[in-house]
Amino acid sequence: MGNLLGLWQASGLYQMHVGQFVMILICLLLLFLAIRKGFEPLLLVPIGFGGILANIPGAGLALPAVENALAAGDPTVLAGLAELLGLGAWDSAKDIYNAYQSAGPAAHKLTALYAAEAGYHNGMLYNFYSVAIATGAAPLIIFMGVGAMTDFGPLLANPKTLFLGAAAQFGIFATIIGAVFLSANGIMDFSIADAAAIGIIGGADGPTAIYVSSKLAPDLLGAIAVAAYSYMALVPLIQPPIMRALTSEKERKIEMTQLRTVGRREKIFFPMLLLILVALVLPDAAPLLGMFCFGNLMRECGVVDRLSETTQHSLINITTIFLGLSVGSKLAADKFLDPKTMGILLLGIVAFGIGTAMGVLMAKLMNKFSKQKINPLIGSAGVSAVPMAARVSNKVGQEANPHNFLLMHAMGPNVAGVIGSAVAAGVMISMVTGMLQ
Amino acid sequence: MGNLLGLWQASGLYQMHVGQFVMILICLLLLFLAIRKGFEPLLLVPIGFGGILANIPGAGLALPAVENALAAGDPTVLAGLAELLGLGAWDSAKDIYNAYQSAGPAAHKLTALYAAEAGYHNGMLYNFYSVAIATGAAPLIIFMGVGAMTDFGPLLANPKTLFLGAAAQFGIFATIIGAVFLSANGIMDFSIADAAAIGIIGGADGPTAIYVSSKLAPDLLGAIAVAAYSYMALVPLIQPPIMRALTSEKERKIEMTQLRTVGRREKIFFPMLLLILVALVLPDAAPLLGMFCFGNLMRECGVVDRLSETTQHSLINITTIFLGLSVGSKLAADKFLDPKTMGILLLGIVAFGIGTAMGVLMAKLMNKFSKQKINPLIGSAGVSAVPMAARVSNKVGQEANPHNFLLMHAMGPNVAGVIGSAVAAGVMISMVTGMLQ
Amino acid sequence: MGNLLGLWQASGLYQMHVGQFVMILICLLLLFLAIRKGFEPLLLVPIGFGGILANIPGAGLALPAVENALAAGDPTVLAGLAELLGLGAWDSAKDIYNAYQSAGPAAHKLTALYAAEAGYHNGMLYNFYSVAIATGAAPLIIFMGVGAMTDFGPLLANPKTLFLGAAAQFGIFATIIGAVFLSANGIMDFSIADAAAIGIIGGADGPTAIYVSSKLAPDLLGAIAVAAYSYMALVPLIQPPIMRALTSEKERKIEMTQLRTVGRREKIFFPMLLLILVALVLPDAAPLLGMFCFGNLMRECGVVDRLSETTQHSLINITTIFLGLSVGSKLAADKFLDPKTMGILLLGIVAFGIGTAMGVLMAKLMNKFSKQKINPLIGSAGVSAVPMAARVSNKVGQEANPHNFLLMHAMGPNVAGVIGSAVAAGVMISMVTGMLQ
Amino acid sequence: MKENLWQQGLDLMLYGMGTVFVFLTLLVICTILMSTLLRRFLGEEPEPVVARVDTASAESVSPKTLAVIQAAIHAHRAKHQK
Amino acid sequence: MKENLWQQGLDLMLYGMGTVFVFLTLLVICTILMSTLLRRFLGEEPEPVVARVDTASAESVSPKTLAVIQAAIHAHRAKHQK
Amino acid sequence: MKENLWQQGLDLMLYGMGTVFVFLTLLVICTILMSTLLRRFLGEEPEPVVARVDTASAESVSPKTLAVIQAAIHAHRAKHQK
Ligand code: NA
Ligand code: NA
Ligand code: NA
Repeated sequence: MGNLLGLWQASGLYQMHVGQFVMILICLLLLFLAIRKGFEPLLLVPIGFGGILANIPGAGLALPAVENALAAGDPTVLAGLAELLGLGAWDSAKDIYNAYQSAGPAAHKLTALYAAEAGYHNGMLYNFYSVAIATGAAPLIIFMGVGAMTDFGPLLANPKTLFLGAAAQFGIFATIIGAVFLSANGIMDFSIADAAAIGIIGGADGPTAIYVSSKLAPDLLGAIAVAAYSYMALVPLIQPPIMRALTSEKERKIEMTQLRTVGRREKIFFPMLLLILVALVLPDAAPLLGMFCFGNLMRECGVVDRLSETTQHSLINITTIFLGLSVGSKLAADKFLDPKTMGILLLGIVAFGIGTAMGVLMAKLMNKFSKQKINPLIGSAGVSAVPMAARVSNKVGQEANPHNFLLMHAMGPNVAGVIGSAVAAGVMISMVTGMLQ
Repeated sequence: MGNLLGLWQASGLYQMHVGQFVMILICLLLLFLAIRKGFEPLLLVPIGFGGILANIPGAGLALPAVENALAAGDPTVLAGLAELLGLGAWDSAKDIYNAYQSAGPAAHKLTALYAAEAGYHNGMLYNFYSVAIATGAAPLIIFMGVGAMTDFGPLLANPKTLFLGAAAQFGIFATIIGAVFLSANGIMDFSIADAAAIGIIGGADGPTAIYVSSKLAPDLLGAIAVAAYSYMALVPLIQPPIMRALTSEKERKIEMTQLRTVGRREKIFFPMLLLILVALVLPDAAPLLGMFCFGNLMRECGVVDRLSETTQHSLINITTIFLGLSVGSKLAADKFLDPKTMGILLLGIVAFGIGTAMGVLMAKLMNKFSKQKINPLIGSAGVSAVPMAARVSNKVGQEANPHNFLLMHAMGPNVAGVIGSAVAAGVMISMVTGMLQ
Repeated sequence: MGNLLGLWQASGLYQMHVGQFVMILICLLLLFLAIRKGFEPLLLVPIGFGGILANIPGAGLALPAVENALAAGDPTVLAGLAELLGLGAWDSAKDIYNAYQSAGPAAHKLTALYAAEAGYHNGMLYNFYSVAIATGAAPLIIFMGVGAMTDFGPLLANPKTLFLGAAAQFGIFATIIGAVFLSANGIMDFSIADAAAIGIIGGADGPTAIYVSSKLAPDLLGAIAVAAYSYMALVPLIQPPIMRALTSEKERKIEMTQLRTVGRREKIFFPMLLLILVALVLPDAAPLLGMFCFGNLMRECGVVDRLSETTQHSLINITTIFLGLSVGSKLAADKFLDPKTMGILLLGIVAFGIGTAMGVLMAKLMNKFSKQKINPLIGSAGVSAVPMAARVSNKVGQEANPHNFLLMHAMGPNVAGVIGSAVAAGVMISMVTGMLQ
Repeated sequence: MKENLWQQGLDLMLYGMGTVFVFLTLLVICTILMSTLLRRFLGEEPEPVVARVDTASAESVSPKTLAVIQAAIHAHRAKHQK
Repeated sequence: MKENLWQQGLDLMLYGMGTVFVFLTLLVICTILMSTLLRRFLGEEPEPVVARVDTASAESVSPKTLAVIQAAIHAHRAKHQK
Repeated sequence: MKENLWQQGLDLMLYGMGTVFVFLTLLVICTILMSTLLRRFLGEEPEPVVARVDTASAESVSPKTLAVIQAAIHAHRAKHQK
């Protein structure tokens, strides 16, 4: 009888909190959007699935051993953990949980050892997160893969489009101010690190967003990644109205001359040049841009095709699977179902909008000073969201002028946007770390 | 001269124990069976080779740094380790070894640091084991790959065959009772955790068996994995006599109507449904079945084919190599050459037999209550051993009736058996962990 | 204003040391050689790129958290580290650095925890190095891949060529004496471990060289790997003059009879035989030769083609990328720009020369005792440098006699050289470890 | 202790086997329900498998393979037309 | 504290956006310089892309694929000649 | 200390080179023995390599590749027959 009761008490239905139920529904929605609507499925399928796993009641897949011990609630173990965290033995599990959250690496190590001694284990997704994201490895490897898949030809044919990629990053920084505003007015409670991590959604670049939030605001990582990928998928809905509002019919009709062909040597030298510039000017962006340039050099140099091939296929695919599941581990109810998430989603879409607008406006500004006119519609591609944003530029362009083929022209600012947000990420991590110390 | 003597004393011949010699012969036999007889070569080639490596005298490839230090026998180091393990400095290496084996994670960490300080290292296979199996990662990744390779079509076309997969799991639980019997009568010395781990051999599913025994009885893992894979390879010998004994000629001749085609949507919804059921009813099975469903969803959803492709090829192959070598590390003589291994091999084959019988009998029982008759020969496929057991059903069926094509019908219970043993694994890990605490 | 100054002080130009600048130039040279001149590009592209990353001023990508904390120079943190390392709080960062370098694993663990507590992180490349090389995993996996790519057919058709592979390893040991000579005369300051690690360059085998130096002289790993791969690329320049000088025109014209075809069974048994011999005679070579034989068995046994395929492609490519970047992390200026590097480069080329010469001379010696004459030009292939050295033998042979096809004949000593240097590596690691304890 | 082991073993068997059956029975019911609902409300899918395979193969055959095949076809045609 | 947050946010925006623009401006200058120098001193490359693709495809199609294709061609020819 | 280094170096050379030679000599002997025994007791293998390649290629060419090739052949035949 005791066993039957035990089984029922061990069942998910008995243990489920409302939050977990809601999160499972949200994750099912993500899977629906990914599978039926094609919302960035390569990431959102693993993220959504990981999110469901993270919210299975009683399984603790996304929790470290210490939190699993707290959930089990054995009084002796609780007392032991409380002591290690400098609390009294009579403190509640909630207090111990809070103390654990705010403790440093040393206390984490000690309590983890104690929990292991008591027979508790890290959940599977927690382990994946520790290896893939907490070390920074997975986003960097993805970035290397993206580098190996990127053709800088259009950018090299028209380097001025880098300015469009720069301007569109204003979405990032405007969003930081937005987060500060919400916080200063007591609507939300974002720290400066939170604000910076939220801002990076405006970079419209998944691995960059995950990398930055894993460094600055790991608790918000789930919401930030979901926002970033969802809005990237929504680019065809978000951008066109803004693009049309800011341009005249005549501007949208501007035809651009065909791009010159770019030699192989230029393509080999470019990642080296970018790396050297990073080394000289901006060491803080070295991990992201370094891996990006490395991937691109493998692609272009022509002598390591087998490495480049593997980077673009097996390696990036394997990493994507574990990155996605690990991000999913941050969709646990107690972290995601927070008013902050609403703020993040709201600020994220504002960031996309502002980035789009600034890209278009910068293109119009450049047209004031340059003889060779550029179609301002390619400015919106500066937010990144490769290659979706470039396709949107092309589509809106063809609506105005069916003979207008903007796709290749828009690829320039599109990849420039990747560089731009990686630069922004480097600056922000460095500045925020400095502010916190 | 001292050096020549040293070289001779460093040679394998000088250091070899009889046990190591015997284990090397056993591993060569495994390799022979795998290569010449086709016994599950994908696993048994790495396992057999890893087993030889683990038994190379003096190399300590399968040992942690502490055991390598014990084997080296430096008195100062021994004394230091003894002190850390709470023994007196005059205790023998054997005593220290035993104390180390029964010590908890904290003592392991401390002694490992001490051994590292003294210049000893973990063996290569020990490192592989720590990363691949002790974390649970490799079996789970393999399970994800198996999910990505599984077509649930036949099961969806005839869901009742799930009952066959359920019945065949009785082999698992009957074996537990068998192990308890041996232990209660003093013939062997199995704990309840050992018994559960041995029982899982009856699940006829390699990664599940490895996962369960890594959690419940790591010392028996080598024998359990070898038994599981060997008997899976022997399914064409083990099953037919039992199948024939339990069925009449008439029953074996039953022809089954062709399966209906199963739509893509059903195939997408099924892994989700299974996952939700696991979440609601059986959180303990979440790691295994979660990864299985994730793999299957990637396969069926149609929007992440590149991830599914990699999961089915590079990722599962890489994982298989390291899983196999890691299992091999548990074939070290002192662990494998134990009376328990004989018990495990004996109980394992009993488990296969009982599982087969129960599957067939369940099919006969279902025929009593259902108008649409099923050929009881497909019941034996419920043990798993995908796809061998289904092929055996087909072959025995064709012997009785050459027009009988049971293969697709047998695939239903076959994959049901995988789900069934994963469920059993979840229940057992949870219950046994509860019993031990 | 303070922020602008901060940004300038954070820039690479402000922080760059001359050494880092020089190292970046050297790495650019390596990339040039790899890309334009085809110098072992699969390794030298990642190594060169990793080297640039390691020398980006202020980024600390190749440094552990403790060294990053030292570089930051916060007085409180310095005092804390000094105390943990047994120094006074007033010791300089330089003193603390030196104490850290010479401290053992326990002190490293403690200080790492302290640095993490203070908010410092390991650099990306440092993490790659820890996982890929410090554990020994990456070179061993590469060796497994090389095994899976090696055809022992030519060696089996003419086993005597193993002697050529043995003789060419004299380059290794002569170089050790060279290093001892430089050290004994005060020209350099090499320990016996350094000397052994430098000697292994003469093995002309990249993963073996990296494996040995990671065990015996991690600080020299960068220079040793660069030397090994560069000289392997230079084999077509280094070897021919030596080969011509030591052979007469008549000897170079010797035609060799076509090799007999080697059956599949012999190819399956050979890796097993080699493994058994290693187990009985030379346990110290077990990791390297074990993985090599495992790869080769997977290739030849014919029943695990999918594992062999993955080993030869995805797995070895992924490992190569991280191995290369990790080696690059050892090209940090303070380790590479050392008089020792000059010594290593000098000794390395001597090692190649002596190995070449001994291979040729051994072939001539064998001709004195054997009826079936061998062309001494294939002796030079005994240094390894697969398949470059075998091609050089063929080319020099055809210069003397256009009807002379030595390629397949030279493949025998070529792969024998791989086995020979792995044996030498095993002996040296074991002996040197014994000498140091 | 020995009785304890028997007790534990029997517990494992009863509750374990019970859970397996209950879970798979639930799964049978839910699966039939799911299939019925899907087929009733969303209609039949005409030959979904074939459509799927086509997409997949078109997608995952690399341009290089296609190029080689085309080259082979051309080469063959050229030879053939001689 | 709140003023502090405003201050930090504005700092981030100004110096962050500034760095992005300065860095990308530098990159534009250096890229144009690089392209000019490369084209002036090393000359134009005639159709480098095409050449590249050929090498790549020839390199990475496995002998097995080629064998299968040849087999297919042979089979086809055999059938065709009947 | 310096004499010690010389001693260590010479030791390494003598015992190291010795081991390499002894080991490879053993390997030569065992290999010849193995080949002889295999060929005597198990007989010659007729053209084992060719057989091997066939199996391998048949095994590892994916159904998709085959499908594409067949499609190509069909397409070619269709064109050709016009
Ligand atoms: Na961006
Ligand atoms: Na099963
Ligand atoms: Na060698």
